[in-house]
Amino acid sequence: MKKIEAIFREEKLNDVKQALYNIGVYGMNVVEVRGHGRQGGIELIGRSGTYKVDLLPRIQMNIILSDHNLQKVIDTICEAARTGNKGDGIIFVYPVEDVIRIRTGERGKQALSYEGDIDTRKK
Amino acid sequence: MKKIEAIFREEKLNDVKQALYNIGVYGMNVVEVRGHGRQGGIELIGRSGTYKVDLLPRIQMNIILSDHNLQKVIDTICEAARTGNKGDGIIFVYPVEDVIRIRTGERGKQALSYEGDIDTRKK
Amino acid sequence: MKKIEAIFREEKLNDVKQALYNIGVYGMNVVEVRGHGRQGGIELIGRSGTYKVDLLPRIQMNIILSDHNLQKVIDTICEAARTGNKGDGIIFVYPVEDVIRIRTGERGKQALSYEGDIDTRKK
Amino acid sequence: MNAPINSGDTAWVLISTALVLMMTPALAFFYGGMVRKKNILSTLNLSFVMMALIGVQWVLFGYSLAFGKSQGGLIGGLNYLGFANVGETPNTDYAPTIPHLAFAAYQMMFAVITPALISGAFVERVRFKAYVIFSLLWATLVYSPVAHWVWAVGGFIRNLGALDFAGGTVVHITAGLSALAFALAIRKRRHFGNTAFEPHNIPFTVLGAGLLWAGWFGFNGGSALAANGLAVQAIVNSNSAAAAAALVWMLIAWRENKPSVLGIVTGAVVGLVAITPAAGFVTPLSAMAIGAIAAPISYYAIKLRHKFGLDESLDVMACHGTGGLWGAIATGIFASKAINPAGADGLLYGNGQLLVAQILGAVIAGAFAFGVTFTLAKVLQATVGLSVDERSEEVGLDISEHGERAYA
Amino acid sequence: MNAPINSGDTAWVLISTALVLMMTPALAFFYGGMVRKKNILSTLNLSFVMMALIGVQWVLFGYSLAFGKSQGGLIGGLNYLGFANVGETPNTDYAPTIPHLAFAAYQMMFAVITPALISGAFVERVRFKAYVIFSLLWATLVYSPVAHWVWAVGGFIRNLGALDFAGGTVVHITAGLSALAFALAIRKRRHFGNTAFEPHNIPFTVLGAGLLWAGWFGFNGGSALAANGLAVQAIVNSNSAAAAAALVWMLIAWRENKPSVLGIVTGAVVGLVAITPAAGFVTPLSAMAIGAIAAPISYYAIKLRHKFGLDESLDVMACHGTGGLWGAIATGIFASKAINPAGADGLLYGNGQLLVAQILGAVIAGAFAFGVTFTLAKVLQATVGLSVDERSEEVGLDISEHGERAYA
Amino acid sequence: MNAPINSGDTAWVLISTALVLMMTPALAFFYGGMVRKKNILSTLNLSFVMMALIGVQWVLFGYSLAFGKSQGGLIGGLNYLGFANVGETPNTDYAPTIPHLAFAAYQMMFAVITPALISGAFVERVRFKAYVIFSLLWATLVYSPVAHWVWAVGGFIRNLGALDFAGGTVVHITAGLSALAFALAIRKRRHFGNTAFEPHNIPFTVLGAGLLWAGWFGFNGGSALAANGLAVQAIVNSNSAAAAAALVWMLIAWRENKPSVLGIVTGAVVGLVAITPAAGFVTPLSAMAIGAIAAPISYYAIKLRHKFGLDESLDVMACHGTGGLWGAIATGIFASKAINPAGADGLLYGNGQLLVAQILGAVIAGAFAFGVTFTLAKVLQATVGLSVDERSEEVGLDISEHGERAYA
Ligand SMILES: Nc1ncnc2c1ncn2[C@@H]1O[C@H](COP(=O)(O)OP(=O)(O)O)[C@@H](O)[C@H]1O
Ligand SMILES: Nc1ncnc2c1ncn2[C@@H]1O[C@H](COP(=O)(O)OP(=O)(O)O)[C@@H](O)[C@H]1O
Ligand SMILES: Nc1ncnc2c1ncn2[C@@H]1O[C@H](COP(=O)(O)OP(=O)(O)O)[C@@H](O)[C@H]1O
Repeated sequence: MKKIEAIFREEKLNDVKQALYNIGVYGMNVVEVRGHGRQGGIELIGRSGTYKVDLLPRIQMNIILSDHNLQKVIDTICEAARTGNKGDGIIFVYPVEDVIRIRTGERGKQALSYEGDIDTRKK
Repeated sequence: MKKIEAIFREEKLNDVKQALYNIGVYGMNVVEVRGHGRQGGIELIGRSGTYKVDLLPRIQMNIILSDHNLQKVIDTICEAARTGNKGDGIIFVYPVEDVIRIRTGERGKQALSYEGDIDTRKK
Repeated sequence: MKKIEAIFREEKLNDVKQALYNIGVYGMNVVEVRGHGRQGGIELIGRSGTYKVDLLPRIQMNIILSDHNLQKVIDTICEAARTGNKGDGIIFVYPVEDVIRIRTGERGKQALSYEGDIDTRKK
Repeated sequence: MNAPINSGDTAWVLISTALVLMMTPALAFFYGGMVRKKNILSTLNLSFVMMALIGVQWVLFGYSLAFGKSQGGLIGGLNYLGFANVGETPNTDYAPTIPHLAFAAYQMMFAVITPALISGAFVERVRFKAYVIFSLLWATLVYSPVAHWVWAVGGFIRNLGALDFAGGTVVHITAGLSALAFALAIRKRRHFGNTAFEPHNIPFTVLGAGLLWAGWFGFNGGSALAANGLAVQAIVNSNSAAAAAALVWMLIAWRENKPSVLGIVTGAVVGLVAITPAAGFVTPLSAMAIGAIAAPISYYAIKLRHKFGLDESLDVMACHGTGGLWGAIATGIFASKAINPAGADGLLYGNGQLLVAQILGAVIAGAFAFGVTFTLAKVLQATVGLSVDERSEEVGLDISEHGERAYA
Repeated sequence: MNAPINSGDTAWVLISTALVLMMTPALAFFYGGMVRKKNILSTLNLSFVMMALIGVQWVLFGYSLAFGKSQGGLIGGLNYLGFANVGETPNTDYAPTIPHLAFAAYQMMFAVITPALISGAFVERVRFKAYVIFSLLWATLVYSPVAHWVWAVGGFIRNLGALDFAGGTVVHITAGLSALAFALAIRKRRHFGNTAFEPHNIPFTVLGAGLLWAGWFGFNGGSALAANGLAVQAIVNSNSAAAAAALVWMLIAWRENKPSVLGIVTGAVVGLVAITPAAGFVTPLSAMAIGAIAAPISYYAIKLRHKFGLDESLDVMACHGTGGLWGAIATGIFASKAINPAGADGLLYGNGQLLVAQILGAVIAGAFAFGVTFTLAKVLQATVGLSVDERSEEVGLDISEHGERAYA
Repeated sequence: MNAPINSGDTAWVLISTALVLMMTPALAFFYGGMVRKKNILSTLNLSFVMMALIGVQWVLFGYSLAFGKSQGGLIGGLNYLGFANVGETPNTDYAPTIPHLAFAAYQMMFAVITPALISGAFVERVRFKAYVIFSLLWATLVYSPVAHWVWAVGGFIRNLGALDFAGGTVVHITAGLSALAFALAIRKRRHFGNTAFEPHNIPFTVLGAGLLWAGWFGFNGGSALAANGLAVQAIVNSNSAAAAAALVWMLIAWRENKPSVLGIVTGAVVGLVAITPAAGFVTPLSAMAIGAIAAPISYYAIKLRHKFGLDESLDVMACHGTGGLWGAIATGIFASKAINPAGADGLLYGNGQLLVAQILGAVIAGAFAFGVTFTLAKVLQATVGLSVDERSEEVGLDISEHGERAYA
């Protein structure tokens, strides 16, 4: 099992979420972060004149998933989140050792299955 | 050392935190996330009629701890966070390579000890 | 590649960020968390008298970086974030399996390079 | 010989002017709470900037077009351009006991808030430039004429015998119908219909509603143009209608599901809208009935709008348009000469003619506002463009139109 | 022969009516800032909905029960049901220079805010349905009678010679004691005592306090029912007491620790509460003394409440109850006929009788409010249920009672 | 023989008093929105606490020093200490138709808001203790004297023939120059110049601006001290200047880049500042010109301040100082006896003398305020300390000075 941490533009949240639902990925959570990368910052307008801000709002989406779905999900996110301008963001992949459903006590891959999800569909 | 990422209902924060203190787990941090899983979403009431929201507020609690405390902490969280309804949440376990206390420079397990904590109590 | 998760005092964000820019570390993102550790909590003042809060605001800064920069970044953060009082925070290090730039599709170390960054400078 | 100025009446009209002025920022928050975080400044500004834009327009020529010497009942003359001849002496046609300037200033606040009301139709995607041009033209081509028709001596709707105490037709019907027209002309928001647009700060909406309620005492009470019994009537009626409408809205929602706070405060505003034309002509119990009936009308009008898949985003038509129409009709039913001898009796008091005049006036004003607005919107769409591009919309208007972030 | 209507007095009472109306949303924010995020809409609504509920109740029968023809000094008759006979002619018993309707409308705003004040006792867990029923009954069974006793011609507490300029007893003592009674009847919030309930938005509380302070000029100043010297006295006294109380509160807190902003604004409100009954009877320097003394009383009353482990959540008793009681007593001490010949001299001016009447009036009203409220609460507990279940409480009342989230 | 009290005038001055009181919390939010989250309560309080502190100071001696019997044109005597001799009878020197106490209360609100205005210069680092001492001394050593010079019978600037209708010099110039002086004395905020200090809640600033605009109708309109034509003039002029300034500010910003909402609302406030001294002396069209010219002056003054690297944090000098200076000069240019016979003609009407008096008055008041403030600040720096230590600043003043967090 892997964890995907995808960091992308706030305004892409709807598009990315929808693209993931479309391929049957339902388990996810998101948090608002502020980040800095190749895009240095942006100019905002004040009372008079501008000022520069270097930490920009981004969405971090976390998805824990089975190894075999990894590439497809990465591709899907990249496609949905890309604008082509600096600041589109970045995806990190981490190893996951275990998963436990609080409600059911399911563990491992079993815990990562959702009704009508990507794995069900394949069948 | 492991990292636990427990995602559960906002309203359970107090209960989970208290349960962890009770067994001597003091190091933790929490962040508010919005998630989607087996629980599809909820209906909210607008001016007139309802609308559906599919990202629901959850607490993500992060605990870095020694391997031997892992199971006990997972069990404690599961018990305190469970309501039995869809949406109770999920726990992820990750490997941790190192820990450094900023103030003291302690590293590794040493850095994860707290006064009166679960390990002290065992003795 | 590694992930650094540094948790420190809110008010140190500017100092830490600046210290990292100074050594050529540009890729990062931050999120506001609330944490509990050796520092038990703080007293706040209410209408009349005080009350105790045990989850304190902290910044969590996430940096994904190449292994060879790990120690330097840890040292830089420790120095910039330390006040010497309880509650200074803690740094966690995790393994990272992969990195993908959404915009360019770059992967791995390549994806972690920034104009004028720590690695360019070394040369 | 000049009529003498009455200090009590003047004090009342001045403070009413301040109250109605305050309604524009109040509206800004009422609307602003309902949009997404990335559009809050833009939405606040769509209201706020009207205080600037119409604040200038009204003095320069807006007032003259509305209340200048009537040109055949259709439009005011140019005799008050730049507030020329608008001085400390009363204008006995409208307010014989206060300075003419006080009347003009009080009326200004109505001209300011009306285009702001319309802005609810197209928040979160409108191009700011198009909005500035639109509202300037709208104030000139719709507001001033309709105000003339309904309120000015010689105005042709006034001459029909139609009553509009405080702007049910002039303000709310024109705003509602224009909102509808604009919404039909502008594209929907991205993801409209698929994704819920959750209000980002309902307390702001409650704050706005609270201030609107208080401000409405100036809106309706001040329309008596004197601190007299009629002003008191108008205030009591306004409060009664608001209270009844909020209660009924709450009960409808409760029966269906749960009573949302957003619904309760919307109900109050709808009640205030509906009583506006009638405020100085009916009894408190009639006012309660008017408010109580307004609630389901707007409640189901919102549902209908959703059904049609129309992105008239903050339901200006459902709240102000239908609320105003019902108010116009209700005035034709409940008005009583016992309350205001300068008014007329309604259907309930045996006179059906008023109702006919009310409907006629409302329909003419509404149709005119709809037509001009739709035309204006289409022309602007073809020229400067009505809405921002989709990427700017996704980023949010605060950043894309104003270069700002509301919260840090 | 009718007394003539004075336009200045009418203007003043009308604007005071608007100011006091605005105090209810102001209170909503004052309270709302102090609760947790998940209960903000619920808390705002507990105040806001009173504008709707009592806005209807007062017109239908509340006013008549309070100010109708006295039935043996205990309750008003039914002669003003539905505002019948409440018209543009003055009611010379109460306000000889303004329309009777203006007096009735002004009084309405007091009836609206009083049950809203009580809501601070049980926020974050009360069942909305129980609250609606409770407040309707409370307004009818407690507010109207006590208003009658204290203010109506023939009212038995008034006949005792007790003074209450603007509602120290009628509003604040009844609200405070009822809050205490309700808190004793309803269960505590989960985790109360173990976990801190941090205020989620103190700026909202500051906003509320700021608007309350301004609104209080209408509350106390308007109680002169004319734009005269007495109104000015009341305003100056109100401001002086608020200022002194806020300052003293700040100093106490500073000596103990640090001066919290929440404390400073609370001090201001407590000063305004304490001066309410005395506002039209004392000098500005006496007003300062009254405010200055009110601060420590409430400050330590809050501490005491914590000590007792009582979850009277927003300290209505400590702020309004004890503030009101002290105000009643202070009126008995500091009142001076030199300021208001229609009043009486207090202890300081050599007359001990007033103090006795003041205490008697306060105790009777407080005990009555306490008793009826406790009974009502217990009956509601046994029937519809006073509080939501614990799970709903943890989820938050915004979601569980209204199906809404305040912020997105 | 006493002049009779006019109820309409009294009502107007009382409600203006409430409006100006409300401006202090409005200012709190105007400023509070622009600071960082960790300093919001501190910033709100810097304004709010003036209602407490100066509310007491003014009654005890502030008013007497300002409007007591003139001691050689320099300062008022002690005849009004503790509001002695300030009663219900009019003070015919200033306001012959309202109770003297109403005049004193109305004036109080100006004394309250002026030090609050200054606080914008040193938010986010000032030591609260130093601020309390400073503002008490400032009110006594700067505000009361300057108010005396400009407004009191016998005041030496008044005797120069300088006009200041509603406080352009007394309030805005003194506040602006004092802000400048204080900013030169106190250290900058940490990271100033390197890091952007993003406003944390611009909607709060918009809310503040909206309430300030409405409140200014009391500020300028109330300064007529009667509900007459002059009050109306002042209100129309205020609105016209605010509207024009906001529009022009928007256009300048738009040409440069994008029109920020923060800029638009700042423009409105600057327009209101600039018209303040002239409000009762000029025509609406002149008022528009005054506002329109004020916008670029302040706009570029802010840029200049940034260039100098001066941490006068919220631009009190650029907005109130230069706005006030321009207003004083503009009064010397645009004033017309046709509008106010009690005034004088300005340059445009062929009289150059007024302009000289205006400049003289402004310069004297400004220099005095600057000098005293700088001295006070330096003395406080050497004794209690002007600013908190850097660690406390980084933690934020809410926690370090008040032990609170605004949001949870
Ligand atoms: N090395 C990194 N560690 C952590 N987060 C990063 C890193 N690099 C980039 N990010 C995150 O990704 C976001 C976008 O990165 P950026 O380099 O600006 O995009 P792009 O690759 O399109 O130029 C940043 O704002 C930050 O949140
Ligand atoms: N695969 C996943 N990756 C990341 N977060 C997840 C995943 N699955 C669930 N979550 C998180 O857990 C929360 C609860 O999950 P859900 O499936 O609704 O609970 P339950 O198992 O009780 O039905 C979600 O809202 C989301 O935040
Ligand atoms: N075991 C842990 N797991 C997760 N987060 C932790 C852990 N220990 C500490 N933290 C985080 O670090 C912050 C500072 O820790 P604390 O122990 O108070 O600092 P110090 O080491 O200076 O005493 C905490 O508020 C919390 O956010």
